[in-house]
Amino acid sequence: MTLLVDAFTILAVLAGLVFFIAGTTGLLRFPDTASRLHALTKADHLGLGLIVLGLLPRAAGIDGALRLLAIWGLVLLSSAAVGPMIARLARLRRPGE
Amino acid sequence: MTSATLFGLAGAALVGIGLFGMLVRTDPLLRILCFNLLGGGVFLVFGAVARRGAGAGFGGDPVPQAIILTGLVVAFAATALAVALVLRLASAEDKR
Amino acid sequence: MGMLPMLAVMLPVLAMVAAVPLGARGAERLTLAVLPIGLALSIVIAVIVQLTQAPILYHLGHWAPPLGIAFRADGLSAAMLVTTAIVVAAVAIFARADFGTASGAPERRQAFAFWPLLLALWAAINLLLVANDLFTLYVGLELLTFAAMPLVCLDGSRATLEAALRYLMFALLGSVLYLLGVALIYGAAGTLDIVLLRERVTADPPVILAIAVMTAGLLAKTALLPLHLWLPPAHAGAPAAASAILSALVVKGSFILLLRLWFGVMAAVPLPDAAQILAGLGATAILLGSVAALRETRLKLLVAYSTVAQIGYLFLMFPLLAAVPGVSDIAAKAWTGGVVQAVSHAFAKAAMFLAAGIMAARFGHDRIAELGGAGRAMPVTLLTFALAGLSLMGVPPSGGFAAKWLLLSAAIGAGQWWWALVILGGGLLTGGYVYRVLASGLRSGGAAVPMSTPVTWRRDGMALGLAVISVALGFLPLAAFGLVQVGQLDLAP
Amino acid sequence: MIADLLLVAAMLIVALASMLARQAFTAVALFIAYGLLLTLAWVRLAAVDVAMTEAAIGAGLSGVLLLGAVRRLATQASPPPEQPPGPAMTLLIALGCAALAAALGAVVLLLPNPAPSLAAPVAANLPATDLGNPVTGVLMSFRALDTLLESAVVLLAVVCVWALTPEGGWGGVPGAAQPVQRDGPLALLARALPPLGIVIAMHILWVGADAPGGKFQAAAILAAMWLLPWMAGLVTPPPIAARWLRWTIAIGPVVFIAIGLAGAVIEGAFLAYPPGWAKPLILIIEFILTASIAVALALLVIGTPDTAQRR
Repeated sequence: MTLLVDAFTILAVLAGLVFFIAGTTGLLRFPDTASRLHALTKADHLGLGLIVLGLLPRAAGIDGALRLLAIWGLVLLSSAAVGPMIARLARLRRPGE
Repeated sequence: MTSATLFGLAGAALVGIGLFGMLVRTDPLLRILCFNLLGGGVFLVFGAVARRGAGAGFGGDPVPQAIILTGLVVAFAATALAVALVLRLASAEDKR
Repeated sequence: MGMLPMLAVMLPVLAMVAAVPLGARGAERLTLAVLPIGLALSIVIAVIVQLTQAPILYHLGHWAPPLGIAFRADGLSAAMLVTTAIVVAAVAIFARADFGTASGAPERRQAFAFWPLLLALWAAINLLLVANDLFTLYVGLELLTFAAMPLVCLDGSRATLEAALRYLMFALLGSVLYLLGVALIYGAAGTLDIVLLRERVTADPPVILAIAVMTAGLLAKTALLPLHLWLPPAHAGAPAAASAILSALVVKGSFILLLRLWFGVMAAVPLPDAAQILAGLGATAILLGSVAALRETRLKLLVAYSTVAQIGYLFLMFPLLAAVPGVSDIAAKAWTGGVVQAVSHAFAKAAMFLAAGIMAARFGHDRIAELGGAGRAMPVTLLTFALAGLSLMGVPPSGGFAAKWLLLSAAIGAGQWWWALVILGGGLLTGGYVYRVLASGLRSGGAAVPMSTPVTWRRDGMALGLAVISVALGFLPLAAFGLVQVGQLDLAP
Repeated sequence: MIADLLLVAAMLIVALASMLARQAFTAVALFIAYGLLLTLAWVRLAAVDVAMTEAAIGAGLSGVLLLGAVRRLATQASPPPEQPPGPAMTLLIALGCAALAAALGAVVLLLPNPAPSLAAPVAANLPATDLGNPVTGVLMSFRALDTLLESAVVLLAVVCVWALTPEGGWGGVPGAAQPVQRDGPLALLARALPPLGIVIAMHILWVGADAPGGKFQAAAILAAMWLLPWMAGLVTPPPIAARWLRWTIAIGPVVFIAIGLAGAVIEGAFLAYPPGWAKPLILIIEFILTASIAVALALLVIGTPDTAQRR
């Protein structure tokens, strides 16, 4: 049982890391702000979600699990707010693009 | 090398970077920013000292940790004060 | 009895905190109510230290160092506590005309800010005088900077805002360097208590580097040449009451801390070469600062450059103390001379700035060449300036004379006669710039002095009182100066 | 160890880039990243209390403050820049700074081994305070004076920021006017986050006695929960003439000093707590101080009253 849980955790966290790396690569390599944002938010949220999922079985009790989920939710909420703001700022700065 | 030493060395490098910025940059806002880089380096050196003092079941010496905490708040107050002064000066410039 | 130093710090802190919600008028009244209590506290501390010939020790919250924080009021603290209380009281009464709020009048910005800032400054200096913990002293330094910065630009003009920003940059750099030293000293010795450090520190690289960066940081705050550039515009641009406090007390705060480091923490590890360098900078400051004052055309800038020069004298005590460690007549003379210089300069410079402020308010400008007629229209103000000038020159009998004579004889006794030449030369130059102002003021002026702002007897009285004290210090029997020797760490066996 | 090396490398690169950045906005963005990396470093140094403070104040509030300043300066005529030092001088300064960094690095390596530490005395005396978190024990008991003075420093900083009010603005609303955003992402965040943030702040304050957390971290979060609706234009700060606002920022230090003085009268030492009363008294101080510091921190970010906004 514990072996199974461990395997699940490792797999999920590793998969999450892959998405993080993909997102970071996008941030560094994509040409303009909009696609960078796209790469960063989409891939990272999935990555963070997978990591949270992987850690859930290891959380200390219900409130620990709730806290992990809250972290994911807060990150989603804040980047949902910040992403459009950055995009708008980028468009204001370079109206041509 | 322990990680405490590593972070201590990083703190030393940050002190150099921040000090250089404070002396070379001319934009007052960037000077304030460099003051914060420098402050981060100083706190990191202190943090390395705290980590080296781990013992009695604590991961670090709590006395320097508490001092760093106090220092962070004071540094923020100083930053706020400096920023307010820069903004006030800029608006005085406007009215000329 | 042990509580007295704590009360001397907490009283102004509490008053400062309470002054904010009370508003400008309430803050003014609170300050005036607190002043006599603070003055009485400091005098009682001085009397106790003198009578018992021992420092007052106090452990906060019953926690003894190294875990807790101790207050320690020695002779130096006692002398400076009394000085601070008197200067603050005189300036507060002087400032009522500028920053007072009449009953029913709306609150003004300057009035709201001035009183808490004055109280914070008083609290910070008292803290720097009695705290015995290097980090508590750091908090005191920051408190001092925060209180002093807005005083510089209280009138809100562009020039003073620029001066304030420059001052703030120097001060912030100074305190962060000091904090770096605190970190290193803790890493090397595991305590920040000065008395404990005296026994624990050795001349190891961490300690030496710590002292070096802390000294550099504190020199920037004390405005020792070549780090003095911020001082003249900052001190000359502030309102007269603020200038008086800044020049008389604020620069002394970081200087006292420097003394604590060199002759407290490092008392067992003398650094004679570095002390020679410090005194060399001090000597340069005396000569260049005086020359700059001599060439200055504006009265308040002249007084500010005079501060740059007078700070230089303070550093002459370093090599004289470091050259002859342990109990010695010469070291005692040098220590007393340096401290009396700090005290007498505080009184004289506060008086001088207040007098300059009265004159500037009366004439509507502070151009030295156009001060003609001052002698007739405001003899008391000019007399104040002259008395303060005598003390700064070191003409007997005055506090400045006692200080300079003690430093002079210590220099000759230690075989370092070159400092004696600097002291004498500095005195002559000081005489030069004081004479310039007096000569201009005593001329029967061309333009009639405008009578628009009547000078009240109270303002003149405060300035004159401070000047008289700075001169009267010279009449004190030498035994009274023994106070400042009490509890000195480098004389302890 | 490899993770630490990567972290240190990233931190130095970001710091260097921030220091060299041409545009102020870029510099501040990098500075915030620097703060977050520093937060990770604090976790690696087993200083979780410091990490939380760094994230909330060092990166968070400082970042908001600097970003706001960049935005306001962009709309104003930039002050004539001071003459930058010439190349020779720059090189000299660089050499000096490098020398200081090298000396500091060498000294870090030369610190005594085993390191002197107060961990043992803290552990021995912590039971007397009934607290479980040693950092809180140091902040509220062993070195409570520093914490008290620091709260006074924060209050004084607010006075200083207000003292910079331009002529005609005294008594008015602090800070620049924020454009009202009825809808949009920021408005959503400003409405959705504060209830949650207040709960989190209270939690951090409450657990601070025994686990990492405490008043500064809680106060910084509370301040952010006020700043968010302010930035979205949903709330207007009270005018600085408001008596209750001034009492709010002053009451924390006043209570702290009052309890300290009571200790001097009853127990014979300033800031000494009667046996058995330590924890309740500390909690009372922390709660009131949190409120005062939260408002003061927010006011420091909001800034000086503007003449344009007087009402």
